[in-house]
Amino acid sequence: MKNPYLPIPMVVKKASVETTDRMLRTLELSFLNEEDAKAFRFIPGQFCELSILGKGEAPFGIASSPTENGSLKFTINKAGVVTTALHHLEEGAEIGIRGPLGNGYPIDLFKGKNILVIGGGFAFTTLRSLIVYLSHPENRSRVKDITVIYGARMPGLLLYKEELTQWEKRSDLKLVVTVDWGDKDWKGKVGLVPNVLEEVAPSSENTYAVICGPPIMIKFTFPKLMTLRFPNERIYTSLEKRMKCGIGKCGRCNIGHLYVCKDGPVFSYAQLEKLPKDY
Amino acid sequence: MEKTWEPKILAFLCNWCSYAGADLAGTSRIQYPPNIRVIRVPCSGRINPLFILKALQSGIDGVLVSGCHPGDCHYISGNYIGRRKSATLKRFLEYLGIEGERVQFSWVSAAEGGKFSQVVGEVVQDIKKLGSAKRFVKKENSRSLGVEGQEKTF
Amino acid sequence: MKLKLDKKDFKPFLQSLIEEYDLFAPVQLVEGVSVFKKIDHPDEVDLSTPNPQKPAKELFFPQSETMFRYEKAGKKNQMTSMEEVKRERILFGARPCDIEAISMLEKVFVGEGDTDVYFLEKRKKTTIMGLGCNHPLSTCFCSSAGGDPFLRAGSDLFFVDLGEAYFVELLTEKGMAFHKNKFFKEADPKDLTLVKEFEEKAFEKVGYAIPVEGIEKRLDLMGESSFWDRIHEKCIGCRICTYLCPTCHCFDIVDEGEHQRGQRVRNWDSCLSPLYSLETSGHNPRPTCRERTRQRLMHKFNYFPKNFGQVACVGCGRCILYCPVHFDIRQAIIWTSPKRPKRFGGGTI
Amino acid sequence: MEERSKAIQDRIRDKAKELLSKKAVDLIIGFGEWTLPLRTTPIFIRSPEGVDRLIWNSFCENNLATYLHKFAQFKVGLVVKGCDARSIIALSLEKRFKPDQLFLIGVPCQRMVDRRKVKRAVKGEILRAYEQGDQIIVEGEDFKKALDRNNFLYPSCQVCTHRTPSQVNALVGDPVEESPLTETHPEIMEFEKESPEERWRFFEKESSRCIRCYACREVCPMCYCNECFVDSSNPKWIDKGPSPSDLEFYHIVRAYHQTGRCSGCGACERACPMEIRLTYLTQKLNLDVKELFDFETGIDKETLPPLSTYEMEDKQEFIK
Repeated sequence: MKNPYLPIPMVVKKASVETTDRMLRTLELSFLNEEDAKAFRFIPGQFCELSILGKGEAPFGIASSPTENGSLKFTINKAGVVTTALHHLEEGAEIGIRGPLGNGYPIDLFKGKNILVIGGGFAFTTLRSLIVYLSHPENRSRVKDITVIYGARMPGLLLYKEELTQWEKRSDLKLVVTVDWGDKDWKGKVGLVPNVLEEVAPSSENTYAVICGPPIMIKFTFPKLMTLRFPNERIYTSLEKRMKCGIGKCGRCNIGHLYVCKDGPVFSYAQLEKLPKDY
Repeated sequence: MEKTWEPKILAFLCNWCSYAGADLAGTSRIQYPPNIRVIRVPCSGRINPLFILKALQSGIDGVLVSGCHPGDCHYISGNYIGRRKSATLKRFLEYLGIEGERVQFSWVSAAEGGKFSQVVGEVVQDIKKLGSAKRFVKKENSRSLGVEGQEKTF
Repeated sequence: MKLKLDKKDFKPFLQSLIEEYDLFAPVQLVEGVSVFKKIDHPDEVDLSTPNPQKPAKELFFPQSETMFRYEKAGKKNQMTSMEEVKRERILFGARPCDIEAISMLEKVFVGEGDTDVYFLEKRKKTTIMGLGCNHPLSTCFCSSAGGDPFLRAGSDLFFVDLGEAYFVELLTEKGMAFHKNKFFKEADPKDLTLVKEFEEKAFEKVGYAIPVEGIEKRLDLMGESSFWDRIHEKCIGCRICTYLCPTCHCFDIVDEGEHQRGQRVRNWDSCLSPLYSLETSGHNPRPTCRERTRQRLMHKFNYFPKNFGQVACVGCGRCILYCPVHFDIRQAIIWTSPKRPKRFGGGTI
Repeated sequence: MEERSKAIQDRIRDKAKELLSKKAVDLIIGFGEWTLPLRTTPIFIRSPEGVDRLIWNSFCENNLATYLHKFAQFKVGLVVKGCDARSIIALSLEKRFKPDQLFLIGVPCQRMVDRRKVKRAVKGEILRAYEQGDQIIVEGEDFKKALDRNNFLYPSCQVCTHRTPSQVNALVGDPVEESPLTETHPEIMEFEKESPEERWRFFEKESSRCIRCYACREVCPMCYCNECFVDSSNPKWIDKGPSPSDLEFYHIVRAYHQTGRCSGCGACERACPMEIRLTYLTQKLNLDVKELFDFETGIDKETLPPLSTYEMEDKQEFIK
């Protein structure tokens, strides 16, 4: 019988610092065993438990898209014991991984719809997965317009800068990048995500909104989506809670009777409305 | 050839006096037993009893805390505060049944290379008399296996 | 199949079990404190006290258990899973409340989603010999919580203390394996009457006073009720009620040991601890005792029923007996109900 | 005894009523009757009408000072025994609250009855218990027994010499004679005479029962660290497995951290579901502090706790 607590081995293929404050680092991992690679099937929005033996485990959203074969990417914010250890990993180091866990974004519902992606700060990771997945030639025709609004506090704190430049050039994807405070080299938008959303004012018709960011951003963005007449059941978000097992056994990540690890982390606002505000 | 047991002793030395004293012992080529491992701390008052307990739990056979002589503390009163902590901790450990000699204290100034060597010698002798630490030491794999490889419950 | 075991044969019977199995039964550690422990000699077994402090869940979900050991050789990690139970085990002397709780844990660990191999392995390799509860305490309310002092469900064999002998019932396939046990004799009708008598007496004593029924629906409407503002006041946030609860099953996963070798273990955890839900960012979705107490009660009486169709409380009364500030879960249940029964219990002081 | 308790109870209620009526406090924390015999429970009264729920008897075993951390943002009226008042003085020395935030209703304590000892004295479950003179009457399904209360006191209460709370805002009841019932700490004296091996074995045996519920920590008014050393992940001081050494570590440090801060109320031991003898650790530390620094916790509002101060002349014969 498969032991769901036993990590499978992966290797750090590439490690790169994302932001100027050096607090965010992206690890690109590749599978050590062929069969693990084959068995690993996921959709954007799912997450994994990364484990460093001797330090522990922590959950991270998968930042790469299923269309990027052979490897997985995670962007990690240095905060506690495990994340610090992950920051110290060198290329070639072995790491344990459990997953994919959670439900992921409701890709099937997105068929034939416009997609509005709103991201803030380093919560952009699983949104990157979603954008890369949807804009992949194989999938692009499955959805209509894709609009991405992405904000960070400062230009230096934006994730995936190279990709952002590439996306900007694409005609089949509308990207609006904004920062709270620009610097002298910054030529893009300056402004908070909710205000930029108001400015861009995408139509809510036939559109799903996926929003992910710090609580304060969500708090102010959500009312704007309401004024844009997005119904609750078409707004999705990905929640974070302290997790351990990742499979709905250990108890701590529940919101009401649902577990963020097993029944989430992606929830619609229609769902969240019915649950206690325990997050 | 059978190796004789040598105690492992952890020494917390205050930066301003005892550490310099140990240094002096070294530069003056005064010999002292090689059983001690030194950790330099800013002041003997900095020693959190947790440090001592953690050392003992980790299998250290003895702990030496050494600071400036009364009145000489770089921070005026750190060693006085340390003295009270030492006195109570030592008594408490003895009361519990952990040999009091495993935790020792000394005043060694920066000029007392000779005294440092003598203190270390005495501590090593005391600990040798006691033998290796048994009580309170965490066994390497303390998740002891019960019958047939089954883990013992609490 | 209905059998009996004479008291004079009791110890030899236990001895015969010890020879073939790992036998776990209540053992007194000091006067008044007992736990389920592995037995080396029949004399250790102590059935004189009511439920041991720690419930029998410990056998299947230990307070601390190694999930796997790891060792690093160069860059490679070697991991060895530790779920295997080498010797068949017997749990003897657990009361129906503890046994019912084990079935609840089974729903969580095995029933849905991924299978918890550590729990399953222990469950599969354990034969449960339940013991009828002749003398429920005044704090017991198993009948109100959906069980009863003589509930057979979950037991493979069921024992009832008849004074001179134990009445023994073989209930499952695992239980039937004992039907040729040399210490068991055919039970006579007189014994059956006696069992009935004991049952009736116990049923009457436990009663149905606590309005557990319908609590899930009542709590649905109480998510933000002022009820929670007061009920937590005396709680000091220790973990006694959750650790001693036979149905509580939260755990924490941590690594022990060094870089080179060590083990990943899981330890019991408690929703009453602030650290339980504290996120690395410093945000705590359940920042005060109010939210944590609500989580404990809501999980038992609302969330768990939603997921598994029954309340996560078996009415064993441990949380009432051992709470240092005398929090009474029965009273909490009563307060949710509009039909408040008159005062219960003998607390005249 | 019960007449005395009754009189005290009335005065507690009167005082509480007065304080709540003139809104001098936001709430009164006292003892109330609850569901089990031989026990009381902490109650929180916010209106003058509720004061009749306040009671006083020989089972008011909790140290309510521990709630000051939880109710730090309120003006609290607190019912305290001698030991509880000492905890409060110790806490005020550590500047845990503003002096005007508290109103202490002090009760000269009659020494509390050990419910576990009482339970052990009878066979069968006690369903009803009450006091009658110097006796505790316990009743079960088929028994009724009178017990001499003085034989059933908590060990920490037997040796108590500060039963009358000092420096309280109101004393309800006449001061009591301050002499210990038994020779000072007979158990500890006895224990000290044993060999180190015996002492260690006893400590090992006691701490091995620990289930890490941390009730001893949570009930203690002096245990209020934002992050307890056991919960710290960096540095990680101890593992939370069943290693005996880790359990011993916890109990050594928990007790030692009380050096010069423990009022000897015994709440830790009363809270322990596994009945670990915890006061034999803290009481020893209290004796040591008395002997070495002539200090008793919570007697004097001015004297700093011994480990945060020093004397030039402190003993140092143990230092090389």
